[in-house]
Amino acid sequence: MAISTDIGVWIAAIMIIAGYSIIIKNTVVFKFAERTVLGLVAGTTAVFGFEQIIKLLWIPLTEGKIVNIIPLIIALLLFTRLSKEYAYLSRIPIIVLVASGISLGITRNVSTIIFGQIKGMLKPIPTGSTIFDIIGILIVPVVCCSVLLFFTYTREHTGALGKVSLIGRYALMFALGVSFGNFTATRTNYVILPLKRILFDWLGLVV
Amino acid sequence: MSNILRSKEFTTVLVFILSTLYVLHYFIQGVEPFDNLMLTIGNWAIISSAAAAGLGLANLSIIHVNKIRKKESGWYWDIWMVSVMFFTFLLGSITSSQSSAYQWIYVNVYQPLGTSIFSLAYLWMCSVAVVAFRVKNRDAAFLMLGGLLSLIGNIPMVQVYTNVFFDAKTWALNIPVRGVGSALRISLALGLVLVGIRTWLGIDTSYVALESEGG
Amino acid sequence: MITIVNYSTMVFLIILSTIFGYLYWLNKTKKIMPRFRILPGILALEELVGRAVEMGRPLLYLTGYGSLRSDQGPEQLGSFAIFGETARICAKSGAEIIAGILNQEHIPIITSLAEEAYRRENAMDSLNYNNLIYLGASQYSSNAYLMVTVEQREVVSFIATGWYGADMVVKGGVARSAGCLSLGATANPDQYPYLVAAFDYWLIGEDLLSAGAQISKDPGQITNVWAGDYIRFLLISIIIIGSILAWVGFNIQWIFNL
Amino acid sequence: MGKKTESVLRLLSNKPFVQGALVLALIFALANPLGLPIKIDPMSKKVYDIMENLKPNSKILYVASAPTGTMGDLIPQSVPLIYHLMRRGNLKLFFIGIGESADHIMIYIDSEVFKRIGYPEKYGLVYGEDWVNLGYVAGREVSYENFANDVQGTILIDREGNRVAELPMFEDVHTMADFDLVIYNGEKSWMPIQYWTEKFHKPLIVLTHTAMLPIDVIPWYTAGQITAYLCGVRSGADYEVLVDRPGGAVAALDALSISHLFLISLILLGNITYMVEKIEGKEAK
Repeated sequence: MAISTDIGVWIAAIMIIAGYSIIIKNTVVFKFAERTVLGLVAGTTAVFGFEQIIKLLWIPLTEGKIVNIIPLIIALLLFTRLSKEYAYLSRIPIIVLVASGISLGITRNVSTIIFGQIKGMLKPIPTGSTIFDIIGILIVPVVCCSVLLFFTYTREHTGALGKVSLIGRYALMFALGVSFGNFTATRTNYVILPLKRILFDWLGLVV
Repeated sequence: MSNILRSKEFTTVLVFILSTLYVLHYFIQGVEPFDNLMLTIGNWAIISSAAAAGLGLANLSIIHVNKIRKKESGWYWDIWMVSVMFFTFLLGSITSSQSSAYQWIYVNVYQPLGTSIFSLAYLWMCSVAVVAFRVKNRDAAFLMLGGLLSLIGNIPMVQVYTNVFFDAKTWALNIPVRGVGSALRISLALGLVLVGIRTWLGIDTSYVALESEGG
Repeated sequence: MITIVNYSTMVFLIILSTIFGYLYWLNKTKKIMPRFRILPGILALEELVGRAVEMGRPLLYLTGYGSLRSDQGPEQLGSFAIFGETARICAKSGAEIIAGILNQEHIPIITSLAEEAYRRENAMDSLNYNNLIYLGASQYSSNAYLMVTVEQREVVSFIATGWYGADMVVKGGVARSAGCLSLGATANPDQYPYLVAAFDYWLIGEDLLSAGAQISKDPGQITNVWAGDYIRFLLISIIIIGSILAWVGFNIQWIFNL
Repeated sequence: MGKKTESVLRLLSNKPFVQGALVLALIFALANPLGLPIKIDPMSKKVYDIMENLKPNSKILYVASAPTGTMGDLIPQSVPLIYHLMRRGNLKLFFIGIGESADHIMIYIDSEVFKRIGYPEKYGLVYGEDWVNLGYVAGREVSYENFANDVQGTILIDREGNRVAELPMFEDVHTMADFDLVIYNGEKSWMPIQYWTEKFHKPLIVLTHTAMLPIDVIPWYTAGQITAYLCGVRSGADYEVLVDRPGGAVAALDALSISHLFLISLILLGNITYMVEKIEGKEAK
């Protein structure tokens, strides 16, 4: 077992231990981790944004694309939010952002998700499928419709609607349980990746 | 001029125009100038989002410099945070995010810290599961039934000896869970379309504070 | 050469807009308003703020980090509606609200909504701008901030609305283990299990999207959600009829591909 | 409530105990692998066969979209798969990153993949002719659409600073139609379907993680919009065996088993204690 001599591996191990120190207790070690990760995230996000502006706005502008003055102004208007008097001008970039988001929501959600999911259900029964398969094919639309009814707002869930949406509720709870358990498998690996860096990269454990 | 810009009408009309252009562009193809216009407007949105990162730097700097000036508790940690933030930003923007120095920080500081804190999600999930998976009522019973089925079904060790749980989990995923998953996505997509339409028509303006009404 | 495409989507949107227009007209002329199914999560806002006032400790509100220009954008609008209402209740009752902003695009929105809430309740001088803090657009920086702040500032009420990822369970678990009363609301289906398991009150998917309608009681928004219910019944009938037709050999999938 | 049941319930809701014990269980499993046999999943074999039967000089668009957090369950499959693509030696590989932390993604291709299996040059691939790292496409949905309609116009400059239009392998690559296969490693697989593969009728292989499989992959796979998929560490271990190069994924399988068994026992203990507590409560009444 040969402990690593690479300064980078040591610093990575210290960061991982600082991150996991919160499991035992909220100490000054985790306070260091919290402040560091907040600074890193804000800094790297700004680098990501800076490079996009250079690539999409500045380089074309310096190469003669004068129309890029408009997005430059729109982007600068965001900073009017820092002054109380001209804060209302920061609304314009927000409008540009919201308009692009909601129109995606209006169009793409219909074609890909609503139609895509329904098309996936309207399938003929494949030839040679067993009784068990057929029951399965029947269950999918029944469960889907009962859960859809569970999300109605302008009707109280009583009477027939109440009973069907109760099936929807239990199917929803069962599905949430399966999804909860299934996420466990994925999230175990979130922990395995840093632990492997400590055991194998840093401590040099050999198995 | 400032009264016009402050008014609700200006906001709702501008959102309406831009959204209409986007929606029309979804239905109309083959019009070269229209495609270029929408490519340009799309880039405005990307640039605005990118510039907002600068606003993030400003927000954090102003708040934490205030705390440092007033020597509020833990002010020295704020000095550390602000310096890490600006050091990373200057290093990345001057030497570019592909430079070896920036990558060194990403691989040896950012990624280990990020993945370890992020992986606490698994540990918290287990803490919550140990409490939540208690059969207190019928809802909790269904929740636990599904949870245990997929937990056992995902154990590689069990799959070596028997595939019963794995097949049961796969059936559950392909049939009931898929029915529920499709319903959740259809329902959510419909909700997003509805929010999009009422925001497009200016009925829902929750993304903006209409000071003009506030007086 | 101009070509019109995506007819199926166009027809769907025309049907939806027609129903919405008819219900809006019905409401305007005949004053018919549907009875909205009460969402417990919305009613809990008063309780959450009341607890903060009673115990003299702050309420921590995280507003979600969906990007406005992606399909998570509309989800964030529901989150902003709930935040505006919560800030207004805090301004009225004098509770201290800490707003954690998890996406830089939201900084102007959250700041303006907080200003409007406090101005509407004539409490501008008690608005603390240092409490409207950007926490970095990442799950781990906001998780780390939450774990430190909940203990350091002894937060007693915790609300997390908007788009979240795997960190939803961390936020609920940390708030619960710190003894907070908590409300979680997200429209990311993968996180529903943790919403149900880790939060005291929760709003799932469309509950979050229709929260704005229930809070504002604006006829336009309520009839919009009302129209959604009719479209839902239409989709259910398409699924049932379409499935039966498919089983007996008539494939109607083509109607979606026009 | 009896003394014993109360202390057990308090222990089970004690965060340091539950979380600390889980981490120790994982460390123990990683340090003492059981080396159990691996049964290859048919889907993993299907992906392997697709890769093995790709025509020479096929243009492969490898899209990395693994956020920093979920890398743990998304990298194990990409390492053996990229090794297989490079080992073939006669394919054109286009690497690109998209998504929230797109800029970090292209760094992990170096730090987590090439560091472990060697750079493409080791397999005789020439940069700019056989493989290229295009860096990231920022801007989410708007730019994904632009990329499909005008690959070179959207990317402009690759990660090494070259003008993309001047690279030899881009001579006949202008739109999504010019690619032969898209491999997508990340969450939200509806995105490549919606903006790329459905519109241009391209085969799509998805590398997802266990949690996203039922909601994010199965609906599109059964609808025929995903050709095949690899899911989580388990498929990663399958693929490592298929390409005859055991590595990180095989080691992680045992840790997965032990941690799951430990969690299930805590849940069952919690339920038993809860039942005993209810019975004691009734008796006390």
